[in-house]
Amino acid sequence: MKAAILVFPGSNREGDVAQAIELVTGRKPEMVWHGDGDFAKTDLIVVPGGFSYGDYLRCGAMAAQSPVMAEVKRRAAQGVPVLGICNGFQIVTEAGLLPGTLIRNSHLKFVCADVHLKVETSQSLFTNRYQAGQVIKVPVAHAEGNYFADDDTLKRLEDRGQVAFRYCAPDGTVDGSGNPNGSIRNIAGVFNETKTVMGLMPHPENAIESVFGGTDGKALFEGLVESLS
Amino acid sequence: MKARVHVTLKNGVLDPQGKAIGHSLNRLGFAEVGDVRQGKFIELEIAETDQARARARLDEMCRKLLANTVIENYSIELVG
Amino acid sequence: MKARVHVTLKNGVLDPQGKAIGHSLNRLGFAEVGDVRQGKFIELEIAETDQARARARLDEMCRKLLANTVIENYSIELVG
Amino acid sequence: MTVAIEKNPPVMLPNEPIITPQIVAEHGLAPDEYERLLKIMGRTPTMVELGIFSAMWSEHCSYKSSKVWLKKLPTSAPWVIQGPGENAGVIDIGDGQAAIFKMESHNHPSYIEPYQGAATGVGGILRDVFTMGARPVANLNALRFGDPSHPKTRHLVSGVVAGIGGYGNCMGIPTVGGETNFHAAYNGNILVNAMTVGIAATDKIFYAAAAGLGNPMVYVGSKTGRDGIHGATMSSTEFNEDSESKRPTVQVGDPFVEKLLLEACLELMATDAIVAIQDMGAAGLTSSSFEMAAKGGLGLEMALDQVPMRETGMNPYELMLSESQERMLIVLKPGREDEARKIFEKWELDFAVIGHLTDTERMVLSWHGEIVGNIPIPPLVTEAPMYERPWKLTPLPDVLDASQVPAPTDWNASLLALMSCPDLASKAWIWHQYDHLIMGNTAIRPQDGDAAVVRVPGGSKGLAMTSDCTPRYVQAHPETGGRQAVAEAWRNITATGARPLAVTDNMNFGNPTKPEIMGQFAGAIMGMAEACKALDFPVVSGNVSLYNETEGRPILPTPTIGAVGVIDDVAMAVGSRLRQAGLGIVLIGETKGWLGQSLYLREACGREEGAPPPVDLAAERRNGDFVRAQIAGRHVAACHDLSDGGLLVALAEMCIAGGTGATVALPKGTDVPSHAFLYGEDQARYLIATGSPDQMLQAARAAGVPAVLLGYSGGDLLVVEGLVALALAGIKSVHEAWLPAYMNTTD
Ligand SMILES: Nc1ncnc2c1ncn2[C@@H]1O[C@H](COP(=O)(O)OP(=O)(O)O)[C@@H](O)[C@H]1O
Ligand SMILES: [Mg+2]
Repeated sequence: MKAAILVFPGSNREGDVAQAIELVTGRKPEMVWHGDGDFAKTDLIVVPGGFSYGDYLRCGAMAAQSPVMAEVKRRAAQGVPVLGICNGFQIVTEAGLLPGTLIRNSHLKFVCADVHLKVETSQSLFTNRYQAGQVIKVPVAHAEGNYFADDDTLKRLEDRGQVAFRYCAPDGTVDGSGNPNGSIRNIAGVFNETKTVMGLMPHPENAIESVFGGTDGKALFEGLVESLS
Repeated sequence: MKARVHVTLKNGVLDPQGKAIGHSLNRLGFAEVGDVRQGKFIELEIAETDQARARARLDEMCRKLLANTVIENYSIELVG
Repeated sequence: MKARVHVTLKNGVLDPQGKAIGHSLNRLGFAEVGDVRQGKFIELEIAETDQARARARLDEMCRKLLANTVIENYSIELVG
Repeated sequence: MTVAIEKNPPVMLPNEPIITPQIVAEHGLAPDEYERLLKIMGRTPTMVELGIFSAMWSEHCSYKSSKVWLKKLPTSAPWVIQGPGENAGVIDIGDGQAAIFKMESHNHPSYIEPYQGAATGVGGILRDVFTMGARPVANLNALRFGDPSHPKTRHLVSGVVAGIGGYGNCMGIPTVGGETNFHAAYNGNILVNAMTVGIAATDKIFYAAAAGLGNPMVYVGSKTGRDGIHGATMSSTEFNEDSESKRPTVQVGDPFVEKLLLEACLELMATDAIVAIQDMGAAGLTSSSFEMAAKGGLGLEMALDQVPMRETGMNPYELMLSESQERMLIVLKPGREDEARKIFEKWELDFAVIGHLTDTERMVLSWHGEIVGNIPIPPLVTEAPMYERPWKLTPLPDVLDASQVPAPTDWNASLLALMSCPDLASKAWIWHQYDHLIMGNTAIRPQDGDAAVVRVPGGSKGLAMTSDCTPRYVQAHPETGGRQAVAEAWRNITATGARPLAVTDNMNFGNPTKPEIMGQFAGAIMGMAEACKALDFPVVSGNVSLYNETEGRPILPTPTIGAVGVIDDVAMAVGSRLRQAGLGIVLIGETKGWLGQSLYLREACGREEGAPPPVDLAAERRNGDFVRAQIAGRHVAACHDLSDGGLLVALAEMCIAGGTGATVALPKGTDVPSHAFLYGEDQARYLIATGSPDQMLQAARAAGVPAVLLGYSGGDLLVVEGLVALALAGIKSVHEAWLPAYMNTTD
């Protein structure tokens, strides 16, 4: 699997996701600078976490307007898979590739902690190595990860199975106790209609090695390798 | 000239900051405070003398960057 | 009644947000944009009918919570 | 000293005030210091020159009260590459890699504006580390706040924590540890000490000493504004017309720009274009330019009109003294300007050639072609005031015998009260606001061990790091307190299995012109020096913050110790979480039941008295070396050093962190009263959970290390036979509830 990771001024988890992809695939992903309107053909585009443009104005807003995102939109339309993590999720929604938006955490504070996620479906490129209903543990680290969409959008998302992950308690119960940021319906990650674009706030790339917080994020990358090689 | 842009959340969109401010004010003893909404206020210097053109450009800036029209409204004011 | 509060950075205080917005607008082709400053805009519902009293209370709210007077100025507007 | 003949005396700027005694005083220069200045200059200085002397001779830049004492600290060891004197200390951690680290205070700014004060504190210490060529890999923060009931405390906690998180999180550097205390002595003067640890290749370390006649001096980063111009505020407003916008302001940090600056500097450092580099910290352009020139034994000519400016109407005085953030000064090799400029432009940062090196040993400043300042550099540095201030040592208080301290009437209640007191309650509310996981290298997270452990990128090695000080001990007896702070830091590193290597310090004290305060400083240094020597734990960097007083009331003397150690295989590091039933709980070290200055005495009895626990450095070393060897031998499942709150608190922390209970009993035959045994704060002790307790006791006996088996892990209760029986869930809930509950209330 050939992966490209976008780098914006202020990105800061690009190294984490590169390390994860390299560990799983044995292959170094290509790092693509935001100003590059074109980049080599790739099987997967990753928009990584961080504080692109300082997260000023609105998270992801300025990065979404960069030349490289125009190219990402073109490729996404052709079906090239796009994975947006954390700030990447914010950028991808600002760019209109995913529905909804991410607003300030309901408690207004930055939160870095392990959370539990319920996998909503295994029917996607990104989640095929998980089982539907499986509970995994991965960290979050954000101040603006509170997923919000209007009722119509939510209904569409739910009807079409576009919710990828929900925050839950360790036993899988989806309720307020496991929700770290106030996300509506505990939504932690969503797909586009064709499930070729996925965005999520948690960091599977920081759950790859047992000494450093567990391995529950590994299957996401393994699933991608399986689908895309 | 100078322009002022207000960006506010649309009705029905959750406003965690506004809610928290309202809450805090109530707890600080400002019981008279009801609903609170927080928006942004952006002041820009613009090298443009034509009012109509300035307004059109600002409108474009708002749609492209300053506001997220999925959840936000904006209004433009030209000064001086 | 309704009140509107504007909170803006004092002169001379660095405004990283404003700077980044200005930069971005320039990059997006809005070359006419010069200095940009970002502030907050807060709308409050207040259960108070007396204008003077409302203003005094709002002033207190600003000093206590809404503005950081070390680096920010505020202005109060009463509507309706 | 002879005054060199000045070829180019500076001109006065229009509206520049005449220097009066009042203006001199406003610049914080004592009359005799001004005399010294006149002698060096051989004439009356211009305003910008006065400002420069004032900044360079300030306590902060000159260390004039502390220097004589700091010299007493040991600073060398075979693994020390660079001791104090550079931007940060550098130690060799093997495999061609170096750890670069330092701690710095931002106390006063954080009290005025907690968010920005703390944020820019983090920004400053990060620059100190990456200016030497290191990529920062971890941050720590040591915080002291006033009494929780003081009306300002909550606001300060909230702003400081948000500011530290706001800056570090955006930079993408994990904040992995720290400490947080509350005491009324900090009501009017909080302490915010920030530490950064970075990694560099040993052959790619950058220093500040300028070299090469004619080489260009380059300014990079953010533009200069009127941020944080202090001291001379009043007088400076007089020499410019629009006074409203001239008001000196709080420094505001822009972590986004700092992130770009970090990447741009590291990119430039990967080439060989840099001769010297120095960040602009306190006293901005003044201290950075003087330090670079002085260290290189050269002169410097700078055209101040070339400095990138954020505001209109700025003058040379403001440019030299501004403390705008996110700026660096670089001496480039000749002809490399374009290459460097390209890199900084790519990162959308300012880049300007503002001067060049000369052989005059003078700092010549020009403004639109006219000379406005001309200062001989060596005397400004070597003739800087240096004080041997009178000092009076704090006498050792009487030892408080356990018999003078009542035992708890309700043991369960006493433990719950301690576990939920402000100093011992969980600080999770704080560190959850810090990204402690970014970079994917955090092996031991906050609260999971005595020190944080972070993998060194590119291998399996780990760095252990911690910050420690027990100010109430230092207050009671500075020598003991200084010794203890170093010993606890060493112990905390040891408890993870790592080898403690070196120390950075942050000396926070009151007004040094008072002999008692100077005595505290002297005493703490003597204690630290002794401990550092005995433990082979040199000091490689540090920072001094004096005058921490409000209305004559000083803070508790707080020599914060930041320490770094190394472990060869990060997977071998152990934490303090008790996660398994059936493990033996072994107490290492001797327990005499020392209750003087203990938290039990303060929290349960409302008394702050007695001598602090003595520190036996030979025992520290022996016990610590034993513990480290046991960890290396894979005999240790969990380990926790005993400090605040003593044995019972440490055990409770291990249990609730790991979710496993324990049942223990006091050793048979001990003549130490139960409350002194369980709550005493004797030093050089550890609790270890091990699957092979008998073997460990045997090994301890052979090594001459006191060790005793107290009981076993298991169940979901914490039981001390005959005294305590508590559900872990109950301890955990009070331990975790205090800080969030406190932060969620309003007065
Ligand atoms: N301000 C802070 N920032 C980050 N971590 C903190 C902070 N304050 C406390 N902690 C963490 O909480 C835990 C308990 O702190 P402390 O009681 O000082 O530990 P110890 O007694 O082992 O030195 C440690 O892991 C420490 O790193
Ligand atoms: Mg400690």
